[in-house]
Amino acid sequence: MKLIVAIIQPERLESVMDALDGEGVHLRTVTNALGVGRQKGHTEVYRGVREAVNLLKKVRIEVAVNEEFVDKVIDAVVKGARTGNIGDGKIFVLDLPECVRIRTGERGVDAIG
Amino acid sequence: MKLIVAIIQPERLESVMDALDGEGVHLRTVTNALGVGRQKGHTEVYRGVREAVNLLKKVRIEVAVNEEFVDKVIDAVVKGARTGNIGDGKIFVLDLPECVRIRTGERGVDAIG
Amino acid sequence: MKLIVAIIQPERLESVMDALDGEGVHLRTVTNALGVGRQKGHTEVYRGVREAVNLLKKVRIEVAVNEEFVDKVIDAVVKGARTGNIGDGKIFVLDLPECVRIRTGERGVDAIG
Amino acid sequence: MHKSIVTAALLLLVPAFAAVAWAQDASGIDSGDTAWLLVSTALVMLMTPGLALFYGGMVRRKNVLGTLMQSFIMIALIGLQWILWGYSLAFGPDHWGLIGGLEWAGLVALDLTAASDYAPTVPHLAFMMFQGMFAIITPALITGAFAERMKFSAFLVFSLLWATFVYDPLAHWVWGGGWLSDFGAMDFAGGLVVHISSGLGALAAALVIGGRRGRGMPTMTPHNLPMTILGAALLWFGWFGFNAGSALTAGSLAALAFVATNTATCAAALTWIMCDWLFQGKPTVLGAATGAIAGLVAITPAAGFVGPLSAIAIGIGAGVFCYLAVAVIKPRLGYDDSLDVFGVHGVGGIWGALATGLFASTLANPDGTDGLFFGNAAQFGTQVVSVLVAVTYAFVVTFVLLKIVDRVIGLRVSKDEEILGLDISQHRESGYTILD
Amino acid sequence: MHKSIVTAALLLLVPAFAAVAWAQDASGIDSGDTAWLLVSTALVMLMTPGLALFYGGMVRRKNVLGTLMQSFIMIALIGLQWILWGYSLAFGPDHWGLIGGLEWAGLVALDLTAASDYAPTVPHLAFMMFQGMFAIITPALITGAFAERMKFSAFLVFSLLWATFVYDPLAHWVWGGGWLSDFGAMDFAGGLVVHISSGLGALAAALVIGGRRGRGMPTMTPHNLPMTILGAALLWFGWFGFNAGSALTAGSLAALAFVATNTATCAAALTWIMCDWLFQGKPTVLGAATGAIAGLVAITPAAGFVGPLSAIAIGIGAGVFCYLAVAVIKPRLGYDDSLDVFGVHGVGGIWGALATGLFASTLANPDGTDGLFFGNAAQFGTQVVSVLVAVTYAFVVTFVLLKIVDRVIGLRVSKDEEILGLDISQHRESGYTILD
Amino acid sequence: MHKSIVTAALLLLVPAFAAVAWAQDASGIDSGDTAWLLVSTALVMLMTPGLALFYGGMVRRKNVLGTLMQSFIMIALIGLQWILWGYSLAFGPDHWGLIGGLEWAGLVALDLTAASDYAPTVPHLAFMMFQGMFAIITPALITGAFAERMKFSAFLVFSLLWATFVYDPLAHWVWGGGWLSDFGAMDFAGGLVVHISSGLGALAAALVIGGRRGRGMPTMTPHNLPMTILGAALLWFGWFGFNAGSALTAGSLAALAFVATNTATCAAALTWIMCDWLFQGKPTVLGAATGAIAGLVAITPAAGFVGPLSAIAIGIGAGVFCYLAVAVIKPRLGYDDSLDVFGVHGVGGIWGALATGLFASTLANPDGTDGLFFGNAAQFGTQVVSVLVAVTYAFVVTFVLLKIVDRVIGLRVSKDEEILGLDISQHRESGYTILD
Ligand SMILES: Nc1ncnc2c1ncn2[C@@H]1O[C@H](COP(=O)(O)OP(=O)(O)O)[C@@H](O)[C@H]1O
Ligand SMILES: Nc1ncnc2c1ncn2[C@@H]1O[C@H](COP(=O)(O)OP(=O)(O)O)[C@@H](O)[C@H]1O
Ligand SMILES: Nc1ncnc2c1ncn2[C@@H]1O[C@H](COP(=O)(O)OP(=O)(O)O)[C@@H](O)[C@H]1O
Repeated sequence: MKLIVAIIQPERLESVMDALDGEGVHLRTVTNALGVGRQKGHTEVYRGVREAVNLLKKVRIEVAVNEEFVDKVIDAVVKGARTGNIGDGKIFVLDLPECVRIRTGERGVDAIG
Repeated sequence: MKLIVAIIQPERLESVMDALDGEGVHLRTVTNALGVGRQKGHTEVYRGVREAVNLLKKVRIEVAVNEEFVDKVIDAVVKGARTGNIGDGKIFVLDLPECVRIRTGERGVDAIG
Repeated sequence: MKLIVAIIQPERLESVMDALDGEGVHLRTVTNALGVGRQKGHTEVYRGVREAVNLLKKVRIEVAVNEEFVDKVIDAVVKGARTGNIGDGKIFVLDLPECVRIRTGERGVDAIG
Repeated sequence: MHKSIVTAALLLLVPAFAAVAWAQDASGIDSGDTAWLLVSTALVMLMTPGLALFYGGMVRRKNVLGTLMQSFIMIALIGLQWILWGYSLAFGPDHWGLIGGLEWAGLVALDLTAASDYAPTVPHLAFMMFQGMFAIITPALITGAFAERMKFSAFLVFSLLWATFVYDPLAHWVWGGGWLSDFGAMDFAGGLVVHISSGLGALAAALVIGGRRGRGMPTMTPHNLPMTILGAALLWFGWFGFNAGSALTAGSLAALAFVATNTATCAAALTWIMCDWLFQGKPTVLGAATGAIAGLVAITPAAGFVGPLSAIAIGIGAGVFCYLAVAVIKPRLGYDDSLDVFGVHGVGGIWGALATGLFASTLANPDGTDGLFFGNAAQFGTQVVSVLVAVTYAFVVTFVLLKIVDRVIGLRVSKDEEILGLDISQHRESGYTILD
Repeated sequence: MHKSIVTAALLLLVPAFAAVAWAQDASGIDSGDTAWLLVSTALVMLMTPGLALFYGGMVRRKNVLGTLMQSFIMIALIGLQWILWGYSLAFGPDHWGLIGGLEWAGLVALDLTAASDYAPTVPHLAFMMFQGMFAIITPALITGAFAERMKFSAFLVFSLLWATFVYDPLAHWVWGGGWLSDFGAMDFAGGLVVHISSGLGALAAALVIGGRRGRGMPTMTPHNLPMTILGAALLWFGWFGFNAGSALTAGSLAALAFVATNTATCAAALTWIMCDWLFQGKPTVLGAATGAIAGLVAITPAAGFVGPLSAIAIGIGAGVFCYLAVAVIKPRLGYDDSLDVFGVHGVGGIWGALATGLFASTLANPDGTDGLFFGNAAQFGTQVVSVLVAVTYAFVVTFVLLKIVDRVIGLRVSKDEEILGLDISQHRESGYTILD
Repeated sequence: MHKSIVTAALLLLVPAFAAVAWAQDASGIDSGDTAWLLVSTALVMLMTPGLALFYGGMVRRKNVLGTLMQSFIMIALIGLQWILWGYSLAFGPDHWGLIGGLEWAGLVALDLTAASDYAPTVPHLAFMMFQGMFAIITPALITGAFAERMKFSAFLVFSLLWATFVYDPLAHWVWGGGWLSDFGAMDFAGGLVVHISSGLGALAAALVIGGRRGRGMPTMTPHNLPMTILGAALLWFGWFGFNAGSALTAGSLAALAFVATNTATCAAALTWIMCDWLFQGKPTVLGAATGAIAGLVAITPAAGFVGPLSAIAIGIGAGVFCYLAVAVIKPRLGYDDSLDVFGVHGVGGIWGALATGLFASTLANPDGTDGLFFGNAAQFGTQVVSVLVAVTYAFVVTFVLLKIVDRVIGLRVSKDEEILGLDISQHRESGYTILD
């Protein structure tokens, strides 16, 4: 099993979710995040004091899946999130040795879906 | 060492924290999250426009522990979070090769607790 | 590749970011978090009812890097975040088998930087 | 529209207009008094949204809209009830000292060419509307008792019944020429009518509906105290209209009530944070706001009858008594009057009504009466009796009304709805977005 | 400062002061009426920030400041425009029934020693300022139509032009002695001048500027509904000044307008949530607030001409018609009038102006006129024509102005700026911090 | 209560009531003027919570309650101080032109049967309360200078001392019959008394207490600018009471002051965003709000003495001078006047007081005086001297008071408390919950 973590642009969340659903991957967890990357930030001004803001708003998606879904998820995220502009984001794939469904106590492959 | 990530219902946080304390696991990190799962969402209405809301409020708990605590943590989370209803959540267990306590610079097993 | 997750005090974020930049590590993702650790919490009072608050505000930083940067990142985070007081935080290092840059579709070592 | 409907509507409307007609040169109407009463009416209207925010900030995020709504919609609901029958019940022609008749229902038969007997220097409509705003905020006050768990439909029905069967009669007894005013009860701006009635109604409500799930957990922390402070500020601001507007004229009496109001409020806010400091080690901001409201409540019945130093005494009393009720007694008794309506409005209203019987002075207001401290023990007795009457009436009738509504509709949302929150379960909306 | 500049400034200022001089004992100025008009002016001023919050809560987080700003800055921009030339165009000496002359530009030539003909019992300056607040809020209302996507520079230019070429002439026609008032159009406080003009302007704007990117996505959810409720409450509060202040005196007419205003608003808010309940299964809080605004809009032209029961009828109509426009018709037609300015102010204003021709009664206001239901069908005809004139004029001129501004400056922010949000792209600020 | 306490209290209260007694038919009291002054008092009261929000939005999340509290609690603290001794010191019987005596302490010896000499057409109590609201907001203004780092206990003590030793004497000199009024200083609504005193006090405070930790970091970004905009709007709204209320009558003078106030504010807000645009590339929303406050400050001393076009000039000056002070000079000098009290109120107040000596005209207000531009250079000289006096007195006495309080109690929270934030460290509360 893998835990796939994707950092994407907030306004792409919809299309990434749709793309995941399209691949039959319906479960995920989403959090707000701030990212520093190659994308340059912007300057804010408060009463004449300039402030460089590098931490840009991002959305972080976690999807735990069985191995056979890994590429589907990666492709779906790329499809949904890519605009071709800097800042599109990253996908990180982690090994997931164990998974538990709290409701039933199921473990592993049975629990993930 | 393992890093255990649990996604639970927000109103179960208290009892999960109590259950963890009961197992002698006192350290953890908590974040707000939104989850899409088997639990069906709800519809919101703004000036007559319906909106299906699938992203439901969840809480995400991270606990890093030594191997011997892994099952205790899983059991505690399950005990604290289970209501038997869909939406109770998931536990993900990740391998944790290294851990550092910033204050002391300790590493590994010494650092985790 | 490794995914390094650091939990630090919010007011140390600036100096950690500076320290990372100093090591040539410019990419990262930041989220708000709440931590329970050895640091004792505080009591809040609402209309005479006391409430023990153990969940303290923390900031969570994720940095994905190639192996050769792991120690640099750990050192930079320690340098930037350490005050010597309880509550300084933890660093968790996870294996990262795969990484994808959404914009280009690059994978692995090429994608991470 | 169908013609028949139009005709029917027309027939309905005609008498209203006949009644509303006036002479522009209506002798006796004073532009300064009218300006003051209209402004005061607007100020009192603003108190209800102020209350919405005061309460809304104290609940959990998932109930913020439901809580705001319970106050906001009262303006609409009781605003109509007042026009249609409430004003008539409260201020219409007296029947046996107990209730106003329905003669003025819909304002149809009102003689509005000039002022009313209630306020001879302002248009009758202005007096009617001013009183209407009092009728609106009183049931809204109660909502703090059953915050975060009441079914919206049941709430609407209950509020309509409560306004009709608790507020309107009490207002009639005290202000509409009913038996309590004959009896000599003093209530300048609503200690009995507004605060005791809502405070005791709230106690009944807290007992009938029962506590919130998971009470005592950290997540019961106020989700947005700046919102509560803003609400308290709007309440304080609007209360000048409430109390000083109750002079019904723009002169020295209004000025006296204004000063007494502000002064008691200041004293109560300071007293509360001193209690906080003493008992909890730190002065709290919520305490300052709560103390201010307690002071405003307590001075309400007395505002036009007492001088500034008495106002300080009343404010200190409000701070101490309400603090004890909220922070010491309630946690021991364990009922869940969620936002302390009884502790603040009930206790503060009782203290204020009694204090009026202590501190009232004809030196302050020659048209008033002296209280106990100024040699007239009888007035204190009158106040004690009036308080007992209001306490009993409000508690008992509210209790009965709630039991009836519970039978017929059910007062409380389901367990799942309570966990989900009122915003989504009752209104299908969220107060705030989470993702940016 | 250089001496020459000072001298120049001096020369400029002298005539203004000559004009401003008055006799303190100016006969005819009534302190009560003046108090009421000054308060009303302050109340109407507060409506614009109220509107800012009402709108600001409904947009996405990244556009909150940009949206607040579009209302807030109108106070400054049109506040000056009004002094410099707007008041003169609207209320200055009439030319051919079409427009006021520039004779009163900068208020330089105003005879301020006493009151004006418009309001003989209050200082001319007070009347001028009261009207100024109307001129300010009207273009601010339009901003809801192009929320979240308009370039700030273009917005400023457009608003200045709109105030000058749409608002000022319309105000002149209806209130400044122009042809529509001769024609007999009744508009107590701004159905034609304020709501139809802004509502139709908004429709034109929504059509010209086009829809927001990604409309229909969950992220279009209002980011902070408590802010919207607060805004609605401030609007309601301020509207008492808007409508009852339009009596220009503190007497029975003001009281009538006050009562009509509140009553219609209550009825409309309740009607809206009943529609919600019927069509969507739950009464929404945003619906209650929106309904209230719809009621306030619809009663505006009628407030001083109708009695309380007619006000209820007008309020119910406002609830139904605006609900249909916003929740049923708009989604079908598909234009992006983002915050429903046309649906609420356009439709509500049209209904109100027509309803004035139905429900107006000399029984309610002997100085007014009867409407259709009181035997005077002609007045309804007059209202229909007036509505058609205002609708056409506002729509066409707004359309043309927008096309011009689009050519010259460009109305819309770039795609990247829209994604980034107005706060950062137009103002280099963020509404809220994210990290604590 | 013990009988002895009651008796003691009674004895204390009697004289107060004797004093408060009045004749209801008090000749000379005008209902319109009274209505206006009472409303103005309420409006000025609302300014302090407005200020709380204005400041509260600009600080970091962890200090929001502490910041709101510093304004909110001033209403309570100075509200009592004013009744007990402040009003007497400021407006009581003059002693040597320097201070009012304690003869009116507790309002005990006040002859309230009628109006005061200060305002012969309104109840004395109304005048007292109106002035009280000025006394309340002035020390609240200072709190912006030491935001996010002052110990609450020290803050309370300092504010009480400051009100007594800085505000009350200055108010006496300028308005209470003291030497500055004899000298001819013109200050319509508080340029010297309110803004210079608080602005210079703020400068002293910023210097004495020192800068915040970690200043300049992104986390110093305003945490909630919509809150700040709301605060600015309430300040603007309330300021109509502040300035136009200072006419003390509801007539042409109030109207003039109202118009001047609004007009200068509009001009200053626009000027500020133009400076923003010029220097930073974008007009900011915080800039519009700040500019508006600067304009309100600057017009305050002049409001009743100048015409609309002069008000525009004063507003433009306020925009430019305050912008330079805040955005250009402060960053270079490097002191941490956190929320720019000196830059806005100090600089704006100085400019306004001087501008009064430039633009005042008997053509605008025949009871006023001419300024330099109207041929009376002497008045400008008088203003310069008055400004110097107020600047020096406020700065020096504030400095000394702070040094004393620092010795005795300590002004500043500890480093850990500052990191933790005022909300938790000073009040044991959090402004917002984080988990839903
Ligand atoms: N090595 C990394 N570690 C952690 N987060 C990263 C890393 N690289 C990218 N990110 C996240 O992805 C976001 C987008 O990256 P960025 O470099 O701006 O765009 P792109 O990937 O298109 O070059 C960043 O803002 C950050 O949140
Ligand atoms: N495969 C997964 N990947 C990421 N998050 C998941 C996954 N499965 C479940 N979750 C998280 O757990 C929550 C609960 O899951 P859900 O399917 O609703 O309930 P249950 O596990 O009881 O069937 C989801 O809302 C989501 O946040
Ligand atoms: N084992 C752990 N699992 C998850 N989070 C942890 C763990 N240990 C520490 N943390 C995070 O690090 C923060 C700091 O830890 P704490 O014990 O307070 O300080 P220190 O590491 O200096 O002893 C905690 O608040 C928590 O967020």
